[in-house]
Amino acid sequence: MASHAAAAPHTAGADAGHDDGHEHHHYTTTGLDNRKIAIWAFLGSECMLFASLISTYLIYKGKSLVGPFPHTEWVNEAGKRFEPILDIPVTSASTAVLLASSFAMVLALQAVQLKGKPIAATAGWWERIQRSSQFWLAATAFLGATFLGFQAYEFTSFVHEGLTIKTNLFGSTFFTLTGFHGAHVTVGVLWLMTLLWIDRTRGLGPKDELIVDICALYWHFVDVVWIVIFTLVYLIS
Amino acid sequence: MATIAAPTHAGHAEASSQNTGIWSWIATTDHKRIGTLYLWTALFFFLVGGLEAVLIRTQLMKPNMGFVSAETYNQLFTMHGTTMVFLAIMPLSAAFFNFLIPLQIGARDVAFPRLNAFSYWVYLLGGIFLTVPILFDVAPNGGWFGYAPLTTVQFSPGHNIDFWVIGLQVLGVSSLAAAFNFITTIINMRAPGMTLMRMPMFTWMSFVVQFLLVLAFPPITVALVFLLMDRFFGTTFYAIAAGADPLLWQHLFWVFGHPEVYILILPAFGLVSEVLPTFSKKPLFGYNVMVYSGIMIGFLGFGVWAHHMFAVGMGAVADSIFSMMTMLIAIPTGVKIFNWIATMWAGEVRFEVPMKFAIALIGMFTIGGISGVMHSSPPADLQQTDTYFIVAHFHYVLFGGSIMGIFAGIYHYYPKMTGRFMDTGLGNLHFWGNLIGMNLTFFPMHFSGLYGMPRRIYQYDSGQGWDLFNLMSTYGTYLIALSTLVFVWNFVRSRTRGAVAGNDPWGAGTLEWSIPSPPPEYNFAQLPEVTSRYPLWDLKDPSKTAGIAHSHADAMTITDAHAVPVHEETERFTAKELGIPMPLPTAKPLFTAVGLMTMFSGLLFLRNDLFAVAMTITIGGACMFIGGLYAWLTSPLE
Amino acid sequence: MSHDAKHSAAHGAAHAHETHHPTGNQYLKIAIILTIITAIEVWAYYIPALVASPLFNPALIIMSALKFGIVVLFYMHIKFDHPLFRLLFTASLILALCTGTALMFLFKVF
Amino acid sequence: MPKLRLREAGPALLFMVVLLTLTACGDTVYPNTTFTRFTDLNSSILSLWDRLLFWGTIVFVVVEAALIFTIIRYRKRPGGPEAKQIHGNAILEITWTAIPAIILVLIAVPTVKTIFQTQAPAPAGALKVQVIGHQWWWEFRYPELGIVTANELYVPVGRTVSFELTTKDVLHSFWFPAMGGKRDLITNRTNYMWFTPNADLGTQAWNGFCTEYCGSSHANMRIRLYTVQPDEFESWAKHQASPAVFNPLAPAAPPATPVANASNRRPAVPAVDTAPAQPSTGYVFPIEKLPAHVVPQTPIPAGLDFDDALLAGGDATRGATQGFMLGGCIGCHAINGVPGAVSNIGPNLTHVASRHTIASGLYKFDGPTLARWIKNARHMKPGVIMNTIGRGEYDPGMKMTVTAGLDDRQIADVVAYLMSLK
Ligand code: HEA
Ligand code: HEA
Ligand code: HEC
Ligand code: CUA
Ligand SMILES: [Cu+2]
Repeated sequence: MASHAAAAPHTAGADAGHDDGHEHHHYTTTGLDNRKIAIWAFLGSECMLFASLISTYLIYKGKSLVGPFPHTEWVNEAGKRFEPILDIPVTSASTAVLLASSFAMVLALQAVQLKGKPIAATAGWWERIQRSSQFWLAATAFLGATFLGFQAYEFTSFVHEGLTIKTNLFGSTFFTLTGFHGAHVTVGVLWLMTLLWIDRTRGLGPKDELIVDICALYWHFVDVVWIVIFTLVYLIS
Repeated sequence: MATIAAPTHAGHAEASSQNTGIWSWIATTDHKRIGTLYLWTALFFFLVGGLEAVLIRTQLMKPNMGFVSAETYNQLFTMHGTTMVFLAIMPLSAAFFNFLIPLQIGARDVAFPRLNAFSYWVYLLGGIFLTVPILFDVAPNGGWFGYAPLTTVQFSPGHNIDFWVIGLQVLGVSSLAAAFNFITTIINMRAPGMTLMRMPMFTWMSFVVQFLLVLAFPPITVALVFLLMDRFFGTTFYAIAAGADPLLWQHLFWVFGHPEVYILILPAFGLVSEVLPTFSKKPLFGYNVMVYSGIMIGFLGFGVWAHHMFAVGMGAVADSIFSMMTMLIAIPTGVKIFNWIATMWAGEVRFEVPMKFAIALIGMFTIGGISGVMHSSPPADLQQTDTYFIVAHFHYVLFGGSIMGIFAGIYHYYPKMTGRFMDTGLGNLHFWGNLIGMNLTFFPMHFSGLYGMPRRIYQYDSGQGWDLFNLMSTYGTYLIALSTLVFVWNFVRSRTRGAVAGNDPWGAGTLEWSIPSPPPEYNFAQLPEVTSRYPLWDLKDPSKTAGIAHSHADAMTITDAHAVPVHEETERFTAKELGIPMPLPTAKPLFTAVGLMTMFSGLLFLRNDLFAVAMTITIGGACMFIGGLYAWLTSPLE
Repeated sequence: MSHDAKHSAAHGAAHAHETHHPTGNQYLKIAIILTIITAIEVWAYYIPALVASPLFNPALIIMSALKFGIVVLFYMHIKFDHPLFRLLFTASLILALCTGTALMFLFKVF
Repeated sequence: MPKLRLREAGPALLFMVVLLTLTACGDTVYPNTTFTRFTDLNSSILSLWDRLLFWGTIVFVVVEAALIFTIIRYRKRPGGPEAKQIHGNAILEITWTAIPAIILVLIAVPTVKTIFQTQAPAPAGALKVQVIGHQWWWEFRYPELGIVTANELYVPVGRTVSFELTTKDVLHSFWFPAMGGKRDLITNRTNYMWFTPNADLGTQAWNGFCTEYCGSSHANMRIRLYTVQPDEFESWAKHQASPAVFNPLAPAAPPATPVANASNRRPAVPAVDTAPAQPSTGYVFPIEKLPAHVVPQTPIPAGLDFDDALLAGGDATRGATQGFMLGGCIGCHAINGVPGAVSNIGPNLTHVASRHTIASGLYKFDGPTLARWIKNARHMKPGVIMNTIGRGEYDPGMKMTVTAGLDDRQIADVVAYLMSLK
């Protein structure tokens, strides 16, 4: 503590928090940034949110009175036949896209951290491109948007096949669960685009590590939720 | 708070323009002002909820009374429960979180001052949204836990439940935002030397509560989203024709609902843990165990929710497990009760008004706790559930616990908040009225319940054996109401007329008492360095704290006054004079909150087939919300 | 939260503990592993004999948990970051898992 | 400080009163008391309760006594001793962790035992009763006996009754305080509960309640239970299972259009059984034996006028052939033996006159009340589905005045008809 007292003498002002990208070095108890603690608490809370949503989906699974169903065929009174509605190949592709976006995201953060560090003259394209935060931010946002495109496609094709949010318990729980996830992805894409915009206007550097890191944590969390949804909703029947 | 500053602080006028006028309140980002706003708003809602209780009790005074209609009665008890829980006690606790936590841990403000303002405005708007409908007889009427399928459009076609589901959803946003804020504040904004095991007990209990909030609100958010989607977009989560299972709502609600009751009680426990040592002139007995038991209560609180559902037929195994988990909670709670008594043991117990309320909490909460344990035995609970015996239980813990604790806190911290004491005579009147009134009101309910009176009934026949108990309850309520009016008078009047209080009017030991009352906007002119759990006692009466750990070598020699790093601050300067950067005032959080509320209220029109109107309002609100958020995040804090 | 207490005493420079991040190539390897696991999952889904096996569901859940863990540990660098974050997240996650599992038991999902 | 003593003694005194009243347990003063041993179920519960009360009282007394003692003994006195700076005491703290834990074990063990005992499957040979909740009335079916009735339940003493609980709409809960714990009726689920009224219980009437909030008239969803002797039950059941016995009191009713067979799909006209009825109408709980607390006392709301003089002239046959049709009653109420009257939106009226209450125990069963009920049920019981039928009456549900319905004379006819459905 003595060292602290020397570093931050008993002056005022050193401990008000900040919820923006302001550049004071405020005293904090743990030496960590407030925003990073808050985002982790937030992600903890999100665990409960998605646990509730996913449990509901599983609880209602197989309880729908009428089809279409996720994994089994169904014939309605009019004799119309419905295939099992989940489209595994398409969703596998979108899952891969989202996983790839997480990869792009870590590289974006790395690029921001490394900005300004000298790079060896012998570095190949892979080393060089690793230094482009704009590229990776754009790639992440693009992959995220692609995932959303897949989801939009999936939703519309379900509606065409006769499954809406009102049709049965499966429809309600499925659309709400994946819709919630999709909404999270949408927020993430907007967030990434904002970062990209900042990067293009004033450039992101190591001092901005934190704001990119927070976005990255959120993004990976959204990815991780999808990993669970993909297995529990799509693959397990 | 300059308007109410006591004259002794005239030394340095707080001359900055932000300090007066309505705008200074609208744009405030100061945790103390936000705390004050919370306090006033929540007290107002407490009166509203109380008034609803008075009407309820008047209707139940006699058999087949006919004072209000069935429909009105159903709205009254729904709104009474909802108001008391979400608009009175939780925000009253939030008032203390806001006002006290930064002061107790030696911080300038909370971690995110503008988010804090946002939480308050969302709460205010949500509260108004939820309360106004009762003036038009369209208030929510599904009970405070709104069991499906009664709350679906099929059985509640009016707008009543719409207000409830939207209102609670919005209030949830407020609570969650505040909780992230306080978690961060407590972890990261503690003054040097304020280790976790030196935090004042109120801060500790609040810390636990923030985690309960963060983890318990998501399930109810999900449950409410389902209901909202059912009501506005025709999904089938609770639609009986689609084969929905009503227990889904019940489980999701109570996964939230039981931690919620500890959200309601732990801050009160924290407050009395500040009051009891102060007025016994002794440190809290068994501090560590008090911390652990608080954490334990919070933790166990997540594993007992289904004790509200013993009558739904979960099966013998589930009943047994939830029963035993519930009983376990009595152990850490009992530890608290006994440690409080031990805190007073061998002390010098001064019966100031806050102390009276704190002692009453111990006595009254225990009664509620014991009846709680009686419910925790499922076969016995089957005779109790949904009767007035339950109503007796939860009013003993809520009124005898939360409310008593909060009043202890209000009388205790009023001098810190305003610089003046509340009147003791009136305070005593309030106390005795409350104590006698609550026992007269709620004790007979044990009997009416066990003698067969169901809850939530707007009328009953005579000759059922309940008449006398109900009459007593009603008179008790009138007594509480009268004494509450005394409190209101005292509270309002003392702001300008109360006796002037100094920094440390009660001889307390924690940091908040080392600075002037009311505290200057920057709280601490110097960052305090904390040496023990009771830094101020270290300073003023080291013998009191000699027995507890002081981890600093240099502070071990407590008797050497120069080694004590906490300074009692007596003079007030402006932040500018001291060169302390303060968060700028801004109305952007308010603007953003209005956007959020508008966005949700647009939904109401969906059910009147006014699609275009609904979309306009919702999208307009969403734009306002996003725009406000954006403007807020891109403008500098200080 | 005891690390936290330790930390408050021991902290110095703010970001001292964020040193051993993986490099870009390591991230690439992680991405490949994740993709391979996903591929195995999908492949297994199309083999009726595997789907019929009682081990199918547990195996899928384990694989998905593995992916979950990898992303959280490395991409979210919880492995290298302040222990406080690990505590905040894992405690919530465990509670969420327990609650979800309990709910499913109560509704006889399994 | 005597004031303090008084403060803490108040609840303590009241608690003593609990104990006293519990042992005194007069069921005339507290007719709906839960402290009975009239069934096996409630005997188990009460034994558990006694234990809870015992330990609860001990904890209460210990805590409150310690509290009062402490604040009196250690109150600040001028010249009194200084506060002793005690920070904790591990042994004490372990003690007051351990003792409650032991008490809880003593509670938990019998609790779990009782849970398994009371939730076991009902013993073989139990009388099956299906309980179906409706907003806001109870439908009772005895599937083995072919009985459908409403709001008043007959069970023989000495035999286990096994309830199968379901609901048509929202949640309700089924409870007789004197018989034992309640069970919820849950949409899309079936619940079970059973108890055995003691064989020596005697022919008695009990109150029951809906205890899950179920909307506007939740308070008005009451139940009557009659525990009767086995032979009485037999007689009651036999009669209830028979179709409606319509025995017009007016001697010479014009013969109604003869109905050839029940499958006749013409607009339903009640089959008027003009043949001499069975001499006996079966056992009914004698009205004069009803204790006061079982007799509904709800006052009929003001503003609902009916000329009671008309009742004397009510013509049951006309009520059956005209009023019951015109009033639309047939759309909601079943009367066994009356073709077309098969709906169960409302209570089954086959033997409605054998009941002592209407509207789920809210009102007495008598002519004037029935007349007003038919005239404007929604005025008498908030929110009911049964619409307002009296011509010129304001229907609070539809928020409009009825123009088509029945006039008072027609209502009197219907009342006469219903009164004859013994
Ligand atoms: C502040 C709020 C609060 C608190 C703290 C509690 C605390 C407890 N509650 Fe309560 N409860 C409510 C608020 C609260 N409750 C509400 C609002 C409802 C009704 C909701 C509704 O239906 O509307 C409810 C309903 C409720 C039920 C459901 C009843 C039903 O509907 O059928 C149950 C069942 O187990 C229960 C149990 C308990 C228990 C065991 C505790 C324990 O935590 C109590 C522990 C404390 C003690 C036991 C006293 C001190 C201990 C000692 C002195 C040690 C020695 C003691 C023993 C060995 C017994 N409560
Ligand atoms: C948080 C806590 C809380 C508090 C403090 C109270 C306080 C009171 N409650 Fe509360 N109550 C609940 C929470 C609370 N209640 C809940 C959760 C329910 C369940 C709801 C449900 O079933 O859905 C309930 C249900 C409930 C019922 C059961 C209703 C029913 O089942 O039909 C009753 C009946 O007597 C009752 C009575 C009272 C009384 C008399 C008070 C008294 O303490 C109130 C004291 C009175 C005042 C404080 C008002 C004084 C002021 C004025 C009169 C002046 C007004 C002036 C202005 C506005 C300017 N409450
Ligand atoms: C729209 C449906 C509906 C119609 C039409 C209707 N009823 Fe009802 N009736 C009900 C319902 C529902 C109840 C139960 C109300 C309650 O107790 O909450 C009821 C209750 C009654 C009761 C009380 C039964 C009991 O045992 O409690 C009587 C008697 C009765 N109706 C007679 C009539 C007569 C006579 C008519 C026609 C003139 C009629 N009803 C038309 C639905 C209807
Ligand atoms: Cu049915 Cu309450
Ligand atoms: Cu609970």
